[in-house]
Amino acid sequence: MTDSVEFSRDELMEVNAARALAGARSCFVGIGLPSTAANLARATVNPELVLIYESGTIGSKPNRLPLSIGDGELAETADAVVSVPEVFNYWLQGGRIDVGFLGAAQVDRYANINTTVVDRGPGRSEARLPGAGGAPEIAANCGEVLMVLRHSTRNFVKKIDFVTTLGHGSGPGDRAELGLPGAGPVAVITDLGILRPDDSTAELFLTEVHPGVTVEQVRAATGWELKVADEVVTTEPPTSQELTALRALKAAGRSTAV
Amino acid sequence: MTDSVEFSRDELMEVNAARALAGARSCFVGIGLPSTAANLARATVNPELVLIYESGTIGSKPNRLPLSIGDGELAETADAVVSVPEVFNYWLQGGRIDVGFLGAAQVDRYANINTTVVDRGPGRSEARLPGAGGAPEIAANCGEVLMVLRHSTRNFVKKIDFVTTLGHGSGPGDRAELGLPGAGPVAVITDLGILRPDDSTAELFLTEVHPGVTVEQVRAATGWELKVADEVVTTEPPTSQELTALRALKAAGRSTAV
Amino acid sequence: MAKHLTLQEAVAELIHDGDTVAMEGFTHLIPYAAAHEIIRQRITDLTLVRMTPDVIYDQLIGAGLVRKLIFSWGGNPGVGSLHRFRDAVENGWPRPLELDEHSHAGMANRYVAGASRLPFAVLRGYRGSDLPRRTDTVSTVACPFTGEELAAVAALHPDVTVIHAQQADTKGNVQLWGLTGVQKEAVLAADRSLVTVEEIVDDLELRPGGVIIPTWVIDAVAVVPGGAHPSYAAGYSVRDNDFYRSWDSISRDREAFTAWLEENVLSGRAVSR
Amino acid sequence: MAKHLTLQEAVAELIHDGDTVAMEGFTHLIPYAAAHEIIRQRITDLTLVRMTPDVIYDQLIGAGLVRKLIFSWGGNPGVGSLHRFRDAVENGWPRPLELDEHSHAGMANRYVAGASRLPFAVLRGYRGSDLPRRTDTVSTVACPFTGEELAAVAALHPDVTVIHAQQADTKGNVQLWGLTGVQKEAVLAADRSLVTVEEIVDDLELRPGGVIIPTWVIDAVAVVPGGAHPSYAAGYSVRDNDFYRSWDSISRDREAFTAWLEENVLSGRAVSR
Repeated sequence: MTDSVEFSRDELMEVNAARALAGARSCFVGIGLPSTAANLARATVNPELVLIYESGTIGSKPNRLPLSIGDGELAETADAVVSVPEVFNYWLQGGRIDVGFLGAAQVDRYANINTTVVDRGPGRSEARLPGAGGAPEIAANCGEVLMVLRHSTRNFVKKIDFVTTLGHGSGPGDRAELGLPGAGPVAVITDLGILRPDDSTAELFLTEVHPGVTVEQVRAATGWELKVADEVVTTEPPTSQELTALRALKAAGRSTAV
Repeated sequence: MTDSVEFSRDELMEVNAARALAGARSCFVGIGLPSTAANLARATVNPELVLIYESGTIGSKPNRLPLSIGDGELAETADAVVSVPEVFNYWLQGGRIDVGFLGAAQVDRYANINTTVVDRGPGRSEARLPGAGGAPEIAANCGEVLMVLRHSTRNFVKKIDFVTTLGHGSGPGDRAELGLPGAGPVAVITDLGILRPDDSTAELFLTEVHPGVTVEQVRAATGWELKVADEVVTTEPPTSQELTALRALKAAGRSTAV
Repeated sequence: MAKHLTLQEAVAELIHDGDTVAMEGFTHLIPYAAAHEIIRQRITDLTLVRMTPDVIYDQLIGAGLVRKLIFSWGGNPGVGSLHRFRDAVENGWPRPLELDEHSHAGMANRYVAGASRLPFAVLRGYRGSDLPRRTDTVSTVACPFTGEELAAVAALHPDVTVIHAQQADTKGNVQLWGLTGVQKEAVLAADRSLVTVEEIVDDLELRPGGVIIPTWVIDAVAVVPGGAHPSYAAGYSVRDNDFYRSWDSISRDREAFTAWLEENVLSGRAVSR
Repeated sequence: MAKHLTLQEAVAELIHDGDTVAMEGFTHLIPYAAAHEIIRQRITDLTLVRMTPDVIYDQLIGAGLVRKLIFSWGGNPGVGSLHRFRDAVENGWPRPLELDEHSHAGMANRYVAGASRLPFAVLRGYRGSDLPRRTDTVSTVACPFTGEELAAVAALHPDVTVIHAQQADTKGNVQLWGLTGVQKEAVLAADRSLVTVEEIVDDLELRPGGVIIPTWVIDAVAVVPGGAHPSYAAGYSVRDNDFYRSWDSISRDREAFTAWLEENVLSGRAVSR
């Protein structure tokens, strides 16, 4: 059902990221955009979705968007709180999580992720990013990986300067050869559309665009020559229910620093 | 201070085992005689002694003798209850425990312990004992080891049929060569007296007898040619305070199966 | 998500001939009722896993259902020998029993490796012991940083783990408290899991020392009040030490044991006090 | 046994120039007050260890006291970059900062190995990542049972670990609850430990989710109400998200940072809201 309401590019990204979690049982949630998407999914397409945060909360049901991965709300609403070693060893590495949801600073055509350093050219030091966090093992051990980030040639680059977290490596078979248990990235959801890995090459290609976005716009915002599906589908516009839920979550999140 | 009260051989053993814990901060306690000794120590020479049981209780302060290592009393009176993997990995292997207190089925002259199988001669199957339990790692990782068992040629044997738990191996240097962090057995307390390892050979020799026990009696109850200290000391008889505390603990233990 | 089943249904659905089954609980919360249901259903050729086989496995072994035992301490705690276990090992009655024998530290770490989906765990253990000579699940690894050689133990991956807990909620989330032993690891190491509980509550309220196991890692929950007897469930019952003491004479004799089993388990009645 | 000391005494006694110091707390219970005392005492040439360096280490780095950082994620959670951290790494201001960089799973297991007195830990991690190229504390081991190659990480053994907790009793036993992160492991991995607490109580009453650290593995306890601000102590305070947001502009500029440090830390006053 579509409604004639106004929405932003970011909201298109967030709503479609939430929709991607329909049917999942459990999700290991990175902070920021992934957390927005996962909490919106609980409010819309997947009320029973079990959220796991790396701070050790299992089954968090926050009513507002946490600013950080360790907000009190996450612990207070959780089914269980465990130690950080336990969440990584028994739950993530233990193969208990269906979907890992990650953001990224830089992504290449095989959905490999860089969140460590960016080369700024000769004579200049590398630009420092926050680092790996939980991402390498989330991407390795979850059943599958979803990614969400804004689309630009700064983020979608021909070659990443540092492989923090392996997506599909240099193509099909790389994950299996490295013995990575999970299927790896299955969708990259942006503010322009959705990219998915090609079954035979594992290279990301454009399968969906959001309403009002052209294939050319996506190509222009991608740092490599982006392949495009034969039939690019236009995603359903956000419903008023989705937008209401998303805006309520964000409003609650902004008013918590009391 | 000695008193003219009656006491049994077992009580001599138990009282002397408790005295051996004077000054220790923490003790990893096996069930049976070691548990009796450790709880008596808390009631007499060492009220602040921290008892750790392999069921995961840290700082148990039972008012009665537990029948098993997992009696509710141990958990209810503990400072902390942790998982079984944690008690073995963080606390025992972590090098946090001063004294390990063990019983044994068979002991040899180097205080090696067999609690696994006893050879019954040709044509007969091995006699089955309970097995290792926590002993191999208790003996390896505690600062030092105390042992308590009744004295007989069945228990103190020339050669044990199976090394479940290493004491001093085949003599000095064996523990260091194997990289065992703790000092190993420092005293074996029996119902006849006390054996200690010789500084230069690591072989157990008789250093103390209990009141009324002769050196010859101990030699006769030992399955190898027992060496004896130049001056064998007679242990102090139990005080009335020690006996009262011991008997109260046992009486309370017997009356708990309600 | 855990299904709410009767004990009979749950055992029939989850446990099959030839399975490797772990029934954990360190003195506390031992799932006796589930073991008795296995005996009644004559599920056989089992490989049983348990740190402290205890009276519960003495019963399963004596009933002739067990092919192999993976364990670290097989006694009647505070009482003495497990006579059915000894009879099986020493005399092959009612059938031979293969052993895979470890220390407690080794067994605990084997469960940890299983729960962590690692093929092995590392510990400072077994040094100078003859135990590694009798098993192929202890080996060594060298530290790649210091060169030190350490013990390695193979991961445990039971087909089924069975535990007893105090409470489940209507969704099948489980809470246990008191001594919680190695139960969480045993559940997470297994392919399937069954939890018997004292009672179902509308909502679990986290207790001091409480361990929560979420419904989505459990296959079935069955309500069995007193299902840990003669062990105990903190907050619900006390350990029946008299039964443990009486087990010594019941189990010492093959006929006395068989009669006890017939009367107390196979007839479907609860274990007598 | 833990000694009850003032924060000033405890920091002076336990933390020295050149030490490796871990200050843990995963968003919750971050020991800010202790970090500020380190800054006031100008304890320098530190190697700092922390999974999420966060604003607390941005302050220590900016103050020029840090030689090396061992970490896995260095950002201002939910806000953006750590500008003092970036300035040190990218421009060497106020001094160069050496990095030993890991993933969260790797860091957590490095603490576990330290607490377990093992030289290394094994995990299914780092595969396909460039991280191992920039550190000598990641390697591999082969499983002696399956041959599978797994990641190995070197144990962490800080000279001192500092944490903040809700309560200690008069004997120095400590209880924390809510998100308890990797604090127990960090304390047990260290040679010495300091715990700042919200309050002293006569007897600790175990809370749901409570973690007890016994007094005999702690060196000093110091009472510092609000000592986790701008992070929080569940049951005592809420996270000061506004401060975290405001840190972005304070820390972006060297002079603004230096002025903030002078006014809020070196002058001895509490951190302003």
